[in-house]
Amino acid sequence: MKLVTAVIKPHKWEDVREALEAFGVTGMTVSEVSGYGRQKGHTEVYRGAEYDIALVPKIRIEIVVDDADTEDIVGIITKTAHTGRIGDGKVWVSPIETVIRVRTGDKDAAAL
Amino acid sequence: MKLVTAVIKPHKWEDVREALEAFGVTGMTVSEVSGYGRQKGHTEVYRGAEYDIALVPKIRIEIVVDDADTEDIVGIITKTAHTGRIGDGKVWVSPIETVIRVRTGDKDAAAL
Amino acid sequence: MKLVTAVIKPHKWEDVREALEAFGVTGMTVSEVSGYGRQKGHTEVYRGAEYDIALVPKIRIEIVVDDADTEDIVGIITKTAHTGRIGDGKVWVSPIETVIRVRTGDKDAAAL
Amino acid sequence: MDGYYAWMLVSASFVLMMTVPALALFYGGMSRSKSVLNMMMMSFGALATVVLVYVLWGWSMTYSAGAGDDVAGLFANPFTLFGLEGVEFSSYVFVAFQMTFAVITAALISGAIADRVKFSSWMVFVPIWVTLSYFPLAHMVWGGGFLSALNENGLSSLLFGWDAANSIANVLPQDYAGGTVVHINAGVAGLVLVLLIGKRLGFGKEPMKPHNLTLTMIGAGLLWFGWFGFNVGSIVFIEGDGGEKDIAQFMSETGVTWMNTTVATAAAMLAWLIVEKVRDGKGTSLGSASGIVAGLVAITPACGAVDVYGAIVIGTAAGALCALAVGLKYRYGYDDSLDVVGVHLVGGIVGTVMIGLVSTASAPGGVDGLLYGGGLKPLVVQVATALFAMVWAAAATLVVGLLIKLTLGWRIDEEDEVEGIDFVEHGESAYDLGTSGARRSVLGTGSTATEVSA
Amino acid sequence: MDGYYAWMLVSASFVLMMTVPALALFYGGMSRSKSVLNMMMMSFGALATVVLVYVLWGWSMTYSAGAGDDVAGLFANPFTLFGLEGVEFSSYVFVAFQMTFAVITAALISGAIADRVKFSSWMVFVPIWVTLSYFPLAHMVWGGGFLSALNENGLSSLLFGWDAANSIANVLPQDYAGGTVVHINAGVAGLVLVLLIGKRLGFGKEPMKPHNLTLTMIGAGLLWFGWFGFNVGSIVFIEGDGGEKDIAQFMSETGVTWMNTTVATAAAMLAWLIVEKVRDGKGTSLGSASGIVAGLVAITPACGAVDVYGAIVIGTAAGALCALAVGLKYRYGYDDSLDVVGVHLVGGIVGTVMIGLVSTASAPGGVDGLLYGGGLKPLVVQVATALFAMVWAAAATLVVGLLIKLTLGWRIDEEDEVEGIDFVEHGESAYDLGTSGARRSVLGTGSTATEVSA
Amino acid sequence: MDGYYAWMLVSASFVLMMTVPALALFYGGMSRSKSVLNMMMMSFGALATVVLVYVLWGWSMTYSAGAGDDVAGLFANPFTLFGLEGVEFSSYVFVAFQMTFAVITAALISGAIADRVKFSSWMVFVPIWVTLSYFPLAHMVWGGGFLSALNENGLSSLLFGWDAANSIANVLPQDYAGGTVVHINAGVAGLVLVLLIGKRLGFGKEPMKPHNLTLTMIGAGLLWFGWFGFNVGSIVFIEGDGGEKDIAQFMSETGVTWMNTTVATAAAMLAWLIVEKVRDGKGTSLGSASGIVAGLVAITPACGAVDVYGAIVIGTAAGALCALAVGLKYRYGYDDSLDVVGVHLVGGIVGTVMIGLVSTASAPGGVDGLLYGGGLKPLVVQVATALFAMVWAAAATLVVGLLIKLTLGWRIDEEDEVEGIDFVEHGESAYDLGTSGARRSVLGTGSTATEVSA
Ligand SMILES: Nc1ncnc2c1ncn2[C@@H]1O[C@H](COP(=O)(O)OP(=O)(O)O)[C@@H](O)[C@H]1O
Ligand SMILES: Nc1ncnc2c1ncn2[C@@H]1O[C@H](COP(=O)(O)OP(=O)(O)O)[C@@H](O)[C@H]1O
Ligand SMILES: Nc1ncnc2c1ncn2[C@@H]1O[C@H](COP(=O)(O)OP(=O)(O)O)[C@@H](O)[C@H]1O
Repeated sequence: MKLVTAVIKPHKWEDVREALEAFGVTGMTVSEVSGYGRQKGHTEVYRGAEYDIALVPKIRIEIVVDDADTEDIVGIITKTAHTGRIGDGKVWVSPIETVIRVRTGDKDAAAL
Repeated sequence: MKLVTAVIKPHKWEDVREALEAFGVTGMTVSEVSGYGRQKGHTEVYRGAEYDIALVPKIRIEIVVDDADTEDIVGIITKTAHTGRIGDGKVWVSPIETVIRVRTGDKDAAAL
Repeated sequence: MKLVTAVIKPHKWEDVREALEAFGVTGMTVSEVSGYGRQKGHTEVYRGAEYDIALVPKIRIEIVVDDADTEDIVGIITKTAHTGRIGDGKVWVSPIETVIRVRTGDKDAAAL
Repeated sequence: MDGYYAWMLVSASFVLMMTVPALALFYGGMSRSKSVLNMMMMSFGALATVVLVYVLWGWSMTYSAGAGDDVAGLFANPFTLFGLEGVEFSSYVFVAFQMTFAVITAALISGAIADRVKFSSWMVFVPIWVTLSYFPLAHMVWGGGFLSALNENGLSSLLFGWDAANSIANVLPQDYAGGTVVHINAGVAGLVLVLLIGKRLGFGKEPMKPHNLTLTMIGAGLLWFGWFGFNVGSIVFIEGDGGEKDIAQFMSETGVTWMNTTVATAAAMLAWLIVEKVRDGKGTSLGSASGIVAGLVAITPACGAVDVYGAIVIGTAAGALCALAVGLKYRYGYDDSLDVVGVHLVGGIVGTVMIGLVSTASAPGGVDGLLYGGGLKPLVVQVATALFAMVWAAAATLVVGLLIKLTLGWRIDEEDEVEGIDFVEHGESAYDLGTSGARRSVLGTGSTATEVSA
Repeated sequence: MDGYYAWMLVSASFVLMMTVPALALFYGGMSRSKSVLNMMMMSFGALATVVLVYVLWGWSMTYSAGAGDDVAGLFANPFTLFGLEGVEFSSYVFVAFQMTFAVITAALISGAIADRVKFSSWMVFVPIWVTLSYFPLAHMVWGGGFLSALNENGLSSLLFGWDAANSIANVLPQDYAGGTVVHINAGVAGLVLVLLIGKRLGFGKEPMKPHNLTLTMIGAGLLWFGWFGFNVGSIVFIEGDGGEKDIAQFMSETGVTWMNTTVATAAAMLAWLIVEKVRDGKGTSLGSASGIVAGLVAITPACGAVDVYGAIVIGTAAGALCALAVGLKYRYGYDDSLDVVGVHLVGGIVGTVMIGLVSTASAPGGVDGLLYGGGLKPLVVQVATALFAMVWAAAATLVVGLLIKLTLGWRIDEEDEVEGIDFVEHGESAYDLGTSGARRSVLGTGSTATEVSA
Repeated sequence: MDGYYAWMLVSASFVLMMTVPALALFYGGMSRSKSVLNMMMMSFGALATVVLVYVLWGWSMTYSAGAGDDVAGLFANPFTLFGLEGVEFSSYVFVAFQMTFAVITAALISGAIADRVKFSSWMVFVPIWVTLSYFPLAHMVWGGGFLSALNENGLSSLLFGWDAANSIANVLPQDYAGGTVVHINAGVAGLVLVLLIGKRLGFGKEPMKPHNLTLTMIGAGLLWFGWFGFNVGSIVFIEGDGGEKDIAQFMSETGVTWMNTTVATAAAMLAWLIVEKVRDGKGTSLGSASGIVAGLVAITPACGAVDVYGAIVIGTAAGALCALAVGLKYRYGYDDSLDVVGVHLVGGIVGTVMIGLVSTASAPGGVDGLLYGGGLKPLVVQVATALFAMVWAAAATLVVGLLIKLTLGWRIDEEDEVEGIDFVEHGESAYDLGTSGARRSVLGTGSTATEVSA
């Protein structure tokens, strides 16, 4: 089992979700995060003071996947979240030893 | 060392926390996330338009644990977060190479 | 490749970011989380009822790093986030198999 | 008297504003984020239904006290002035003003039963409840009915006899702006409903703390503001012919009621904060908002009957007693969710009863109370009035509450309650603060604030 | 009449408050969290610019109807009373009152074009638009111009001839407080601009739901409150000499307009909720807020012309029809973002036209409509007035809108629109709820609520 | 004059509303989410304490100017009318109105020392400060004391001699509604306290941006609304017998003050936005809210003394100068957290001094200023008055501020300040937006918005 973690631009989330759904991914866990990188944030101005906002809002997606599907899924995300502009984000893959479905107690492949 | 990550229903958080505390877990990190899976969200209605909310609020718990405790802790979470209804969530285990307590610099088991 | 995850006190975030920037880290992903540990939360009072807030706000930083830099980066975080008081947080390191930059498709070291 | 009339236009508008948005905000902020919209909707819904019911039969049931219209001093004929038929245009402003009182009384109840009640049941409850509980009590207290009648059949004359020579009761019951009709009435209704409907899931176990105290504080502020209409607009003229004497009365009595309203409320806020400081070590913002409402409630019946010192005493008592009373629900286990009982019932009783103590003949609308040498009778009349109102309200609410329990049912499903009533009953969620700047800057910004070069 | 005068001071203040903060909140809550500030700023900006323009030439263009000042009944000379030169101090309160109407009409338009318009273009649009569309229509309807003139050149006389003997039109067009000038005008302007400017990116695909309904509900409540100034302050005296008759008229007509305003609005709220309940299974809080505004809009022209039953009928019709109308933008694909067309244009037409049906001579300012035996003529006059107003507003808006499209341009960049207009146009973000308690307690608290030991 | 009286009831209510909730919102929105409740509580607390102090000795110290009661023209005897003893009921409305001015002046100060002050110290500071700084200045300016006395001992006569024949000063100092007493006073007090108390931890390094600008915008809107009571209610009658002349004065002067208030504020908002646009490239919503307050502040002393053009000039100057002034704290390193100095002190000085330039005898309460041919004297009197007020306020504040510094202490612990004052001082957190819909829909919803089939 692998854990695929993707950090993408928020407005790409819908596209990524649809593409993964089409591929057959039935579950994932998403959260709102802030990204720090080459893409810079904005400057806000309040009563004579400027604030540089270093962080940019991003969406993080975590998907536990079967070893066999890993490459495909990474490929789908990489393709769908792509805009070609700075800040498109990263995808990384890490090993998982086991995964359990709380409702049934199913393990690993059966738990997805 | 292992990292146990659990995605559970929000109203089970208190029960899980208590059960883990009883077992002797002294620390964890939790966050609010959104889940996408078999359990579907709601439909909201605003002035003649319907919105399907695909995501369901979940709580993610991350606990760094000693190898020896891993199975017990996974078991406790799986049991306590269980309601038997769709959307109870997942628990997964991944390897950790080292963990450090910032306050003291203690490493691994001593850092928990 | 490694994934360094750090859970620190919110008011240390700026210092950590600056120290990492100085070292040459160009990207990271941060999120707001709640910590449960030795450091206890507050008691809030509302109209004759007390509420114990078990959780304390923390910042989680995730950085994908080259194997070679891992120790340095962990060291920098541990040093900069240190206050010596309970609740300074944890840093843990886990293995990563691959990382991809969405914009370019670059892999691993090139993707950072 | 067009100046007085202009003030009544203002007052009616102020009191309508007290329900929507002020009370809706006060309650909405105290509820959980998954039920704030439902909470606010209960005020909005009460406004819509009571307005319609009031012009149809509410005014008639309260004030059509013509010959033979009055049923045992308890209520007037709903059909005499049905649809305001026969009411002079020049009286419409008074209909309007009284209408807004009925609205807010009904809306007040909703705080006791937050987060768990079918919206449709609430919408059916409200018009029946005002018909059985509010209109009769308003008639009894303000419409010349049983509780205020100065003839031989009034409560006072039953207790202390009657001055036949002057055709007037010996002792005058006092309720300037609605301690009984509004606050005791709503407070008792809240308590009865809570007992009928039961606790929220998790009451006493889960935290159910306010989700947005800024809303509650806006609400408290606007309630205070609107309350000037409520209290000061409640003046009744001695002559009533719009002549010099009425004008003089207007230009002095209203100043006193305005001032008493403010002074008592200030004292109540401080008293509540002091109770908290002593007991918990800190005064809270919810405490200051609650103290405001407690003070306003208690001075409502008394604002024309006391001087500034009396107002300070009543306010202080109300602030302190309500601060203690709101904790009782945990001890006795009734889930009066937003403290309608603790604030409105207790505050209403404090105000109504203390008139018997600190009322003074030197105030424009007062007689001497116990502490001013007026003896025990004023106190007894006030207590008797409060008790009668409590019994009436309890009985009426029980009837309507049971009716709905046995037909439509009150509670939403347990799962829906956990899920959140806003979604379930209204298909909405209050906030969608999104991926916008809301959170972008949360973690702090890159760097320092620098002055923009001018 | 200093009482009436005091009421006008209040009314002018109320109507100013309707734009800022009430309308700003109503609209702001409905927009997305990345554009709430810009939405609110459109109201704030309209207020600032229209105030200045109004004292300079707005009042003059509307009311300086001296000899030779009136241009074909369409507008008056902007320079006659420029800068209020020559206006009596004792008329300033009326200037103030009328000024606030111009302000809110301009601000209303902004809801149609939310999230996508350069702030600078809006700030240029507003003063030109009020000059070309609002001041002329206000002159035509209230300043003795074409639509209201009772002489032989007025619209009514053109349609139905003229009673030369009494020098008066046979049929009286009615618009008490601005169904045409304010609501139809703003609604049409909104529609024309939407068509000129185009849809938001993602309209009909992405969800664009309200980001903070509590703001919208505060806004709706404050709008209702302020609307008492709007409608009730719009009384015009028959005698006008401040004598007994005027006072009597003041003390009866205002009661009726207050009451009709409230009754119609209550009915509209219920009607909207019932449409939703029947169609979607649940009534929403946005529906109740919207129903309030729909009812207020529709009763605006009619509040002096109908009795309480007429008000209920108009309110019900407006609530139901607007509830249905707001869905049309999805069918026809025009992005009237916050439903200015669906609520103000539709509600304005409903109110203006239904006067022809349910107006009654028994109301203080009414003549008998069709259903009260007044025949078809009142209806025809109302329809004709509405149509004329729509054509004028459309033409004027088209001119100004195109002018700006061809010069400054209307839209912000596509990327900026995705990013959020608050950052891009104002350099700000509305919320920074931060790492404070906001989120700490989100996950629940450790343990149970316990009563503090007293 | 019951119409005027009704207006005073309204005005007093409006001004009370300016502090709670309006100012509390304006300031609360600008503070950080961890200190919004404390910020709001400072207004609530000021309201409660000043109300009580005012009825006890405040009114007496200001207005009991009977024989021998006046202490060197600086303040009146606190005991003469203690507890409103001996004050006519018909004067209560004026006590009420003046009371609300004292309340808001104290509350204004709190913005300068946000996020870092013990609530208990604030609650002790307020009643002493109003006693030493506010009541004396109010007496001097409005109670016939040193700054306004037209006899030989007044400031004006000291400067320019005295017209013994007519027993009147040659030059009239002007402050219609409180430029000196309220704004300069609060602004100076803010500055002195900031210097005494010190900066917030992280000032100039950490971002401390507004946490909820929608609150600030509601606050600004409600302040404008309430300010009509503040300025327009401040009319003083020439005759004062309630006769025809008074009525005529009421019905013209109030129109002028209403209009000037609005026009100046609109101009100030635009001026602030233009400064930002030119300097930073974009106008902000905080700028528009701030411009509103700057305009209101500056027109406060001047609203009866200028015509509409004068009002525009004063508003524009105030908007532009305050927009520049708020940046100074970064240059000079004093942490005037929410810009009390930059807006109230600067705006108050602008308004007070510019009266000497643009005041005109054609305005109801004005004399000709420098630009209207009135020479330098009016300007000199205004400047002298402003300076005297600044010195008095500085001295008084220093005394009280030091007293508290040496006894209770001002600051909360450093750690507590980082943690957040809401928790530490009040045991609460403002928001708990929770796991409700708040965040569920954040990430977008599954699919498109579809019209509900009708
Ligand atoms: N080393 C890293 N570890 C974790 N997350 C990273 C890392 N580098 C970048 N990111 C995430 O990826 C996002 C995009 O990175 P950025 O450098 O802005 O652009 P790009 O990926 O196009 O080069 C960042 O906002 C951050 O969330
Ligand atoms: N493959 C996955 N990877 C990561 N998280 C998942 C995955 N599948 C499900 N989840 C998480 O588990 C939650 C519950 O899954 P769901 O399919 O709704 O029900 P169940 O686990 O009972 O089958 C989801 O809301 C999501 O947060
Ligand atoms: N076993 C754990 N797994 C994951 N996170 C932990 C664990 N223990 C502690 N943490 C995180 O570290 C934070 C600090 O821990 P705490 O016990 O309060 O203090 P300290 O690290 O100084 O001993 C906690 O708030 C929590 O977020």
